[in-house]
Amino acid sequence: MALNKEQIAQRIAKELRDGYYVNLGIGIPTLVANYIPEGINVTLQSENGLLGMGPFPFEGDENPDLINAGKQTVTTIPGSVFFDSAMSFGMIRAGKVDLTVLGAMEVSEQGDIANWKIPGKMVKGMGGAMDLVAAAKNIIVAMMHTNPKGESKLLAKCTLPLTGVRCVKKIVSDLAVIEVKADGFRLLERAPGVTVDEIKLKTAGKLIVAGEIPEMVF
Amino acid sequence: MALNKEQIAQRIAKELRDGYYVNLGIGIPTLVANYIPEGINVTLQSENGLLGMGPFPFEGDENPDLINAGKQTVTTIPGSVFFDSAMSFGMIRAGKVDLTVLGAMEVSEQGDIANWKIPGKMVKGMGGAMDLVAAAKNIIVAMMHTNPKGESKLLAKCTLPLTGVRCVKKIVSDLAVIEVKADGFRLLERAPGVTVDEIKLKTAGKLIVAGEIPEMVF
Amino acid sequence: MNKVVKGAEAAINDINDGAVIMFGGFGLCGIPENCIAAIVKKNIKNLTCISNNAGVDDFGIGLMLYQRQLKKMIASYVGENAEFERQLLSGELEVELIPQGTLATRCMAAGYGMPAVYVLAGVGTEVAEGKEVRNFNGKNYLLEAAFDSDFAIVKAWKGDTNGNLIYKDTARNFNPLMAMAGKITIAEVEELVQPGELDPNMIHTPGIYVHRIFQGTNYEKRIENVTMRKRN
Amino acid sequence: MNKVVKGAEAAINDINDGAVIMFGGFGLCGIPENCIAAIVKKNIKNLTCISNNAGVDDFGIGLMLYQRQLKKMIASYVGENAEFERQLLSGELEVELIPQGTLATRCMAAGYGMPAVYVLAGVGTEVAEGKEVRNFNGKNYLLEAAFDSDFAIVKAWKGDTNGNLIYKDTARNFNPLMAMAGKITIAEVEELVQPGELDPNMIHTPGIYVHRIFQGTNYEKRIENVTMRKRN
Repeated sequence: MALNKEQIAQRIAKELRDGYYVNLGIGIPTLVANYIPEGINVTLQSENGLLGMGPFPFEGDENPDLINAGKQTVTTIPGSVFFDSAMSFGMIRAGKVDLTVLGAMEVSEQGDIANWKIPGKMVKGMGGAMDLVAAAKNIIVAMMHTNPKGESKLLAKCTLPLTGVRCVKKIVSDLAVIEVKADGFRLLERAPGVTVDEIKLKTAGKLIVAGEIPEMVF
Repeated sequence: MALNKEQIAQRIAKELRDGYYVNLGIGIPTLVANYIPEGINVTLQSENGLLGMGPFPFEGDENPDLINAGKQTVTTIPGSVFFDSAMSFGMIRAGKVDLTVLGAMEVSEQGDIANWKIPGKMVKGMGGAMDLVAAAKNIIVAMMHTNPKGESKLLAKCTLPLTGVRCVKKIVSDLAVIEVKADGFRLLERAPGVTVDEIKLKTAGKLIVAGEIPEMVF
Repeated sequence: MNKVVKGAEAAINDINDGAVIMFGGFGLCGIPENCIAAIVKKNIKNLTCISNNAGVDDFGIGLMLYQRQLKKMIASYVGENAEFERQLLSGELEVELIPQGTLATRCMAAGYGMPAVYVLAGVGTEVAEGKEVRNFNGKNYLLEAAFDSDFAIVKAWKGDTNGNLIYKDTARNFNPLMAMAGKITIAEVEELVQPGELDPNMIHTPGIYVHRIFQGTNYEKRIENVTMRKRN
Repeated sequence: MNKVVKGAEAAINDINDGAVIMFGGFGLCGIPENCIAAIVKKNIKNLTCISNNAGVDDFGIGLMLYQRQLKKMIASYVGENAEFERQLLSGELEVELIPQGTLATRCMAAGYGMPAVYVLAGVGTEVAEGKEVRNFNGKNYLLEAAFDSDFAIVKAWKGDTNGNLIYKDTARNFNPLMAMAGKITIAEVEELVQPGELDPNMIHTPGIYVHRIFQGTNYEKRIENVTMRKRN
């Protein structure tokens, strides 16, 4: 069975290490915050200028001056700190953020990522995505393996305008955990009940399957 | 009669305009703060990270965390602000400081200045002088017209290692007020009782004397 | 030298058609509501706006869009604005989309007197087209120019009559960077105080960068995405 | 992840001969007295120091000079130190003098992930020798590389156990810039508090830049030039 969004987030959360500073993108990545493992202390960075992002406020406690990069109301936690956007992207560019999790429309077998523009159709802008993918030490993409038409989003080469080149390290999709290696997509884990053949079928880029591929454990 | 140091500072203070942000170097320039004209409000910048520098503290009030760029104890005034050294030189580099007053060992008729090094003899370093002369909108040099041996310090070309090139706009010496123009040192004012001939004699670079040269008024 | 002006209308008095203006804020958070309203009222045209976002359809910079006051928009993300998309696709509005960190850093560069900066964002993408790519220590960087704007309009929480500013929470965002970057910087604040009332250690924007200041009124502080959790 | 260490000796435990170390402070103002004392006690050798000044003969970095622990000094002004001058003239000590603003900006560049910056200071002087000069908008700038240091050692007024730091008065100086620039950043503070005790709007160095922190002891805070005025 393919994972749902919550399960993708849950699987990604297993990649967190104690002491990590983490930037979570909009969508599935945001959900990762709900599954931080016991005993692991991570600090969330929001690129609009907050380190130590807390949960959403209780009703009535929302503060218009306190939002995340998705423009949602959030809260602080003890030890939070605010800063300006230049410092925020400065710490990202300097490699101080250990892990970035974000969504993608396409990922190539070289680790290129496209997630900001569909020519002639979508012109929202890249926001902070280009800065994040260019600079974060470790980038995990949370995505569906295929688009609604069933076409693979893991390609030999991206067809959409790129957000960044050779930057994605790992992909957690609804079907698989995949590492991006020099020679292609290396299959690490399968979603429970999903076969290697199905993953092969739905991966347009080069998929490397070496040895027994374990099922994900939750 | 040649001016004393206090009088040089007093003459320079007449160049201040209301609202100016001013950086005063060590020595005679520091004294300028004592002669700010009535009705003129200037804000002193100290490049170690203070805007709105107040006078020296009263005995017993000295604060080791609060010094100026000359490492002297100073005070704040209402409206002072502290910042780090990058921002301090950032505002200087961006031309936000209206006037810099500093001393010099030599000035050339092109406006070059040398004040940081005597090869083989003095190796103290340039501190913030190179940043200031390279970036301030307006630079006035406070200096003695000649060195202790009687040799002119206003030269056709500097002999010492430069601090900055083509940057000095005006010189107030013990003998004269001089503007640095494209074609040389232009004599603007004489110290009371000092003749144009004496200034000519003590200026090694090209001195331009056009029309009647008034005496300084205090 | 008095930096205090009476209000938004006086503050923007000399902003004319064709000006290049930076607006602080991230989404609707920390935007200079009073000055935006005054510019909308005065209906200044052919503006080039530098701002992370373009407001929403009926608030913030969106109000200027609706009145077709903008010639060009320089932003990183404009996804909340249907009128924006319409003007862009119809060719009425010129748009330059740039990475958010690059936007921030180009403001900072202007405030720090750095003519251009090397950044990582956009290498290998269409953002890099026509720009210098240079390798330092094995990594490729893009050279990005400092912004050159006529006016920067920012919103702070508190300010004093010297122009010193303090921002609150994530309403800080681009405000201190743009405050440093304008040839003329206008600050509207929720509370204007006398010099000495702000702790000199806790000021985000030194007054040397600020040319005009006033206490704004009637801040709406609209929230784009009110997101809450249930009390147990 | 516990950033709190017991004291200076623990904090500098893995600094070995030949390390490149940044030291915050301007003159003797805001220097990390505890860590300097520990490095002097441990007598680590062949150090490259990046610091605006080199202390005085019997305090600050001057103590390391006296013990000949330094191979190279990178500073902007070293005028208060006779032993420094002696070692320099005798060739025992390698010295690189750089403009103060360039020193600050090269630290900031490291903390902001910018590989190099264009600055005005030093164009046309011996500082420019061997460096790229480039014209932007009619002005010449020098390209200066970001610093690459193994350790940055800074002194703050208050800090919390997450590594968030607040500096006091002009003791801020180079400290926040160097705090951003070290591969490993060590902060000693006058008062170490729990997360939540510092106002999140008023923090100068976010903890993400700080790897080790401890509360220092017995700060001497020596003043170089006590200058006073008479009470009337």
